[in-house]
Amino acid sequence: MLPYFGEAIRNLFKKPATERFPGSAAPKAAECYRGRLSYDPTKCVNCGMCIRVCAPQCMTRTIREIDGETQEITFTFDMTSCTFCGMCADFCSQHSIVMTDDYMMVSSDPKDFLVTGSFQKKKPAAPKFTPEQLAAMKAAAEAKKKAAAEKQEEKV
Amino acid sequence: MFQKWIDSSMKKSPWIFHINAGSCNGCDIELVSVLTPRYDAERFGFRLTGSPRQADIVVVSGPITMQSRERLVRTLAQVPEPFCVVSLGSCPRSGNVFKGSYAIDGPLEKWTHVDVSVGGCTPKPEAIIAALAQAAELLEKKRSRMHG
Amino acid sequence: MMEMIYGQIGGAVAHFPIFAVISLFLGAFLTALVGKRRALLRRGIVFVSSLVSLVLVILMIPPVMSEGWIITYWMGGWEPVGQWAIGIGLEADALSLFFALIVTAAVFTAALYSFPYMAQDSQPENYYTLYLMLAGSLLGLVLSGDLFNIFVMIEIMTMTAVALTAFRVDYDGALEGAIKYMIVGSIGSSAVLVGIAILYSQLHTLNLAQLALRLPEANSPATAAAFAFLFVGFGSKAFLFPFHPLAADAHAVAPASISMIISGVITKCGVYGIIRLCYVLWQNMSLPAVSTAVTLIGAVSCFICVTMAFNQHNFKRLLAFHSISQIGYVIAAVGLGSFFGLEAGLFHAMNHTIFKGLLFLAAGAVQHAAGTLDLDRLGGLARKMPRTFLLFLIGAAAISGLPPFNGFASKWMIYQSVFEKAEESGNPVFILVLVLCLLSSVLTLASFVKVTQSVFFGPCRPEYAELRDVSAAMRVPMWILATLCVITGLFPGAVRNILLAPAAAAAGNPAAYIDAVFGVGTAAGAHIPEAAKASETLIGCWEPLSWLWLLLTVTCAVCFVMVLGGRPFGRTVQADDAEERRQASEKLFAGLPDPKYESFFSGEKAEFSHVGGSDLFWGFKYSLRRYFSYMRRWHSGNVNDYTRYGIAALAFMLAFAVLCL
Amino acid sequence: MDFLMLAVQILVFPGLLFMTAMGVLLTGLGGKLVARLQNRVGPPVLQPWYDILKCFGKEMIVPEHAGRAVYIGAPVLGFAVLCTAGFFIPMGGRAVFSGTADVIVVLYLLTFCSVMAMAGAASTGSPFAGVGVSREMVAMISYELPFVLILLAVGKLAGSDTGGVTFSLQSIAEWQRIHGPVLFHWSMIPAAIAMLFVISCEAGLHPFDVAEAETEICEGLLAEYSGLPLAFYRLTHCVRLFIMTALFAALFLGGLAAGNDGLAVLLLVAVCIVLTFLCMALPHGICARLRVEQLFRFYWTVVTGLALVSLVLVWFGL
Repeated sequence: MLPYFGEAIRNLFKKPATERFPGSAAPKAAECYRGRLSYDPTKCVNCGMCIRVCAPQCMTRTIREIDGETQEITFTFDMTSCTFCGMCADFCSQHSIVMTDDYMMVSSDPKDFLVTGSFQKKKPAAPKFTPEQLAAMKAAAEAKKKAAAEKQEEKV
Repeated sequence: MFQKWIDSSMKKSPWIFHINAGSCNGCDIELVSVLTPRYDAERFGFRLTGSPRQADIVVVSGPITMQSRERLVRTLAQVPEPFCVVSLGSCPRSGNVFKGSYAIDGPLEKWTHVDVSVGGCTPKPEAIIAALAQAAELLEKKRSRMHG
Repeated sequence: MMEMIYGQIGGAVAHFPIFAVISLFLGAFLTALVGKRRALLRRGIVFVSSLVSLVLVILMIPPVMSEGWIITYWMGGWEPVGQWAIGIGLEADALSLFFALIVTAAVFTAALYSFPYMAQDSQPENYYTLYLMLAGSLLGLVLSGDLFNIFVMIEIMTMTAVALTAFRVDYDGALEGAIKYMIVGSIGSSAVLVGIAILYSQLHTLNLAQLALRLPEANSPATAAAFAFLFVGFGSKAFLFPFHPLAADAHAVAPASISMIISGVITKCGVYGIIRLCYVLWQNMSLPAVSTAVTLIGAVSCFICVTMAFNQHNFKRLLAFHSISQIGYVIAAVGLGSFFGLEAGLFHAMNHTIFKGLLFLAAGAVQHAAGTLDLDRLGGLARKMPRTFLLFLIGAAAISGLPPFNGFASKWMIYQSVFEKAEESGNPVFILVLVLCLLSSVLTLASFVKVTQSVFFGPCRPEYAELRDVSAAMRVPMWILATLCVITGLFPGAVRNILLAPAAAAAGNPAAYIDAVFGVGTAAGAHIPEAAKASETLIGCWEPLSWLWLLLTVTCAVCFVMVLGGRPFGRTVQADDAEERRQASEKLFAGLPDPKYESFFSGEKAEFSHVGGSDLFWGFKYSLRRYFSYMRRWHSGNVNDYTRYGIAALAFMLAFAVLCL
Repeated sequence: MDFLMLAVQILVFPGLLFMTAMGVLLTGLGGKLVARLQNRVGPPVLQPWYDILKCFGKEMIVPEHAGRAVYIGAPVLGFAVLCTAGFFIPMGGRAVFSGTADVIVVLYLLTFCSVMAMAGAASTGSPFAGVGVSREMVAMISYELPFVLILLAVGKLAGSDTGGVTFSLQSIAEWQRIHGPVLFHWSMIPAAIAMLFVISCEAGLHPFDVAEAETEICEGLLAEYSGLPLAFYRLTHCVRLFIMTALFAALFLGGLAAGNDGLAVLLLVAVCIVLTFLCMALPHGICARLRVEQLFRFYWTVVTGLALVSLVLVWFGL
């Protein structure tokens, strides 16, 4: 008879299929849902791969010299600029960036959307040889290899 | 006393007007899905209206493209006081992947004071409902501030 | 039911009918004589003559209407001898006095309007001479008691109306409209003439009272043919069903005051003729055949004209079609044959003259100010001409039958009388008539919503930016008509007792009409049926008390809003973040006005876009597109078709009369 | 003394207070039922009251093209005229006013109320409102024809023993007190069904509210309204639903609780709730909004046919 008439009447007596969200707790997201980032500064090695692959450039890195050879590196991820594509999490070799399943990113002031983390990292040891020495060593190795090659040809 | 009634009724029947400032329609579909039986925003009195004159909460989605900038500002000017602005998803706040492009003109913050913003590139309907509820609360405070 | 007093009324009142008619014709003669010199002299003559005729008619109301006198006046003192009326007599009974009141009131108001309206026209003295001739012929037609005298007045009326229609020759279509009116009008007049000739050959008299006395027993096919000719003649004067396309061409081009007279008064003389014909001379309106035919003609012309008016582009053509559909209402009510139906018909005839006159004068004011009458090119005049807009609203509300105005009272009486007739006679044609009437009342409302929306509401067109309202002198007659609209609307009971009941009683009582001429008792000899019983249906319109409460609720609601003054209930300070938004929009719309008060164009800059004229009511027009295309073909606009329809109607009526009567 | 009684009747019982409260309740209940039909929780029953109260609190922006007097006056006058129409309908026993032809008076007052809505919309000068006015008028033309036929049929049936036709709701009520409700006469069943459709179009309920279509023409008639006048329009919308359902009850289910008035009022409320479900909730839950000419064709063929059937049946005395 009328479209949906039977279904509508049946709905009348069923319990409505509405999630009573604000009343009850927010339902969990799907199981590998890409929600808000979580950044574990201890694992991060400041390789910069995440900055390279992030399309909307939502992370900013600031490096602060503390005393000569240690630096304090802070990463801030701006969630309002992120597209939640998960590239940074995939490319992070140290798995310090993980996409959690927290989707409830609602707030009035923008600071709630920033995920920050900072760690301190020793400066890498100074190189033993200066660049000139390195060049000279390389030239010597080259000459030696050439000589060996000529000897090889005389034998043949 | 009657003022208090009106303030509380502000919270109970906030009408939504949606402005699409160049969005990819991901957020628009999510916003409309909020009114479906599963999430049913209407139980809090939310109703999608067709004209800015009857809007209480203006939901803006999309990076403010050059084309839509003038229309956005004109429509916002036509909404009667008091009303809240909700930015939906990442685009209005930062321009998302389109950041720095010649075709968009700055975050929404540049054109109006954003009351509540929802993160997520297409935020989930529950997040949108939470944001709208928060905006409704703000409406009541704004209204009570307005009449002193 | 007051009884009729017979015998000659004494004193000066006996001479009032002839004085009223003569004052108008004398005015015409004087204007032609001295009118050329100064405008003030011309206007004075016109004002005085129309005022004198109005006052005389009003003075006749107490004796004729309340006391029941019938004033007869014999030209040249030629009293009737025995049962033969030799001379030409004027006979003012309640029915003709009712129509005389309509004529003189409309003539006086239109005269007042035409002073400022025709100020810039050339040769105004010609206009006023023709105008007073037209007025005199109308009054003469209504008051005369002699059939040939009625024909003479019809001739004068038609010719002066044709000349006045074409008065503004430079107006495109004026000449063409006038010629069409002359040709079809002369067909009507010649039909009346042939009818008179046949009657004279049969009964050797032309006095109405004597005809009424002799006709019932002289019932032959010839008199039936005479009835058909006369009926079609008067029907063409009232622009009834086959003659209605002519009305639109004639009214649309005439000056506003003249189209008010044509649609308001000339059509009423047609109706008066038909009432005299069917109720007094032949007394055959109570025959089922005649009453069904007349009611059907009324209903059909009512429905067709309203649908034709629906998609007109010209303001005055729309009004012209509406006046014919209202005449259809009147004829439908008159055709019922019942006393209550006649009362309803007369009441609607009076109301129609009032609100139709108001609408035509408003249309004239719009044309005077804006220069055009094309609904598609007008727009947004409400803010430029607020007073004319208010007057137009009163007229539009009255014609579409909205409660506090007179249209509602008379239309409701018509519905009740039609349904009672349907109930009593049991034939379902009257249900069809009632449905047609109710449907056309909704369509009337629809077309006036269309006119209001396309002419007055909406954004103002740039070219009418500096338009000003018409002068106060033009608005005075409109205010007179508007107050009449409201008064007759609020107190229909009073109007019924003073004017309608005596008029309907006089129409239903030919015996008194005859006795007034030939002395008491003559009618009793010839078996003239006693007056139709005045039906006792209590017309109790809805009591004034409910009006009180409607007005009370309206006033307290309006002052509730005024107290608030539109402030949203105590808002004192601007919202805090509004400042930020204002700067942002300031930055973007530096030069432009604040977009807050522009209408919402989904974000675009609000340019001029007006929904009006022919792009309204798409749903209705699309669904009935076949009906409308057929109608457009039928109303071709060339005069040969109109004459063809006229002759066909005449032939049909002849066949009907000869067969059925 | 009776003036005071009349004042109480006007302002309290069958008057403004009762009508507004019932209107708001019915619309709220309708909204809830529509939600339940669509398997969702739905707004609280007092939602229309919150909407109206909120509109009181909002700022009123009068657009520059609008005629200010008509802009503010039209909704208020529309509401006042609607309440006057309500005074003529016998709610639970007797009406506040009753003349000999108050069916026609109610018909024309409802028309006047729609005209006021259109006048208000037209005064704003916005093109959306212009289209809204045109659609509202076509809707009026479409439902006025069957509405008139239904009134004639009921008038004819109710007037059968007094030999005439009654256009007065009072005598229709008395007739029903003797012969039982009009609905129980099988010849009037088609008219009742037609009346259900007329109610939903006249009160502007979902599938037939072409004039205030928020999706197609941005709230049509109310495109430019905000603040106080909008509150009056929402109030008129609610009260109109109650008046039409009360009219149906008066026309078709008159004489049930002949005795005391208390039972009659309760019965009226129950009937109105059932009618709200039938006219507002069910169609809204099931079908989408019609186009203008579909609406017109539907009303002038199906609904008018139903009304004509019962008129013809009653005409031949069945």
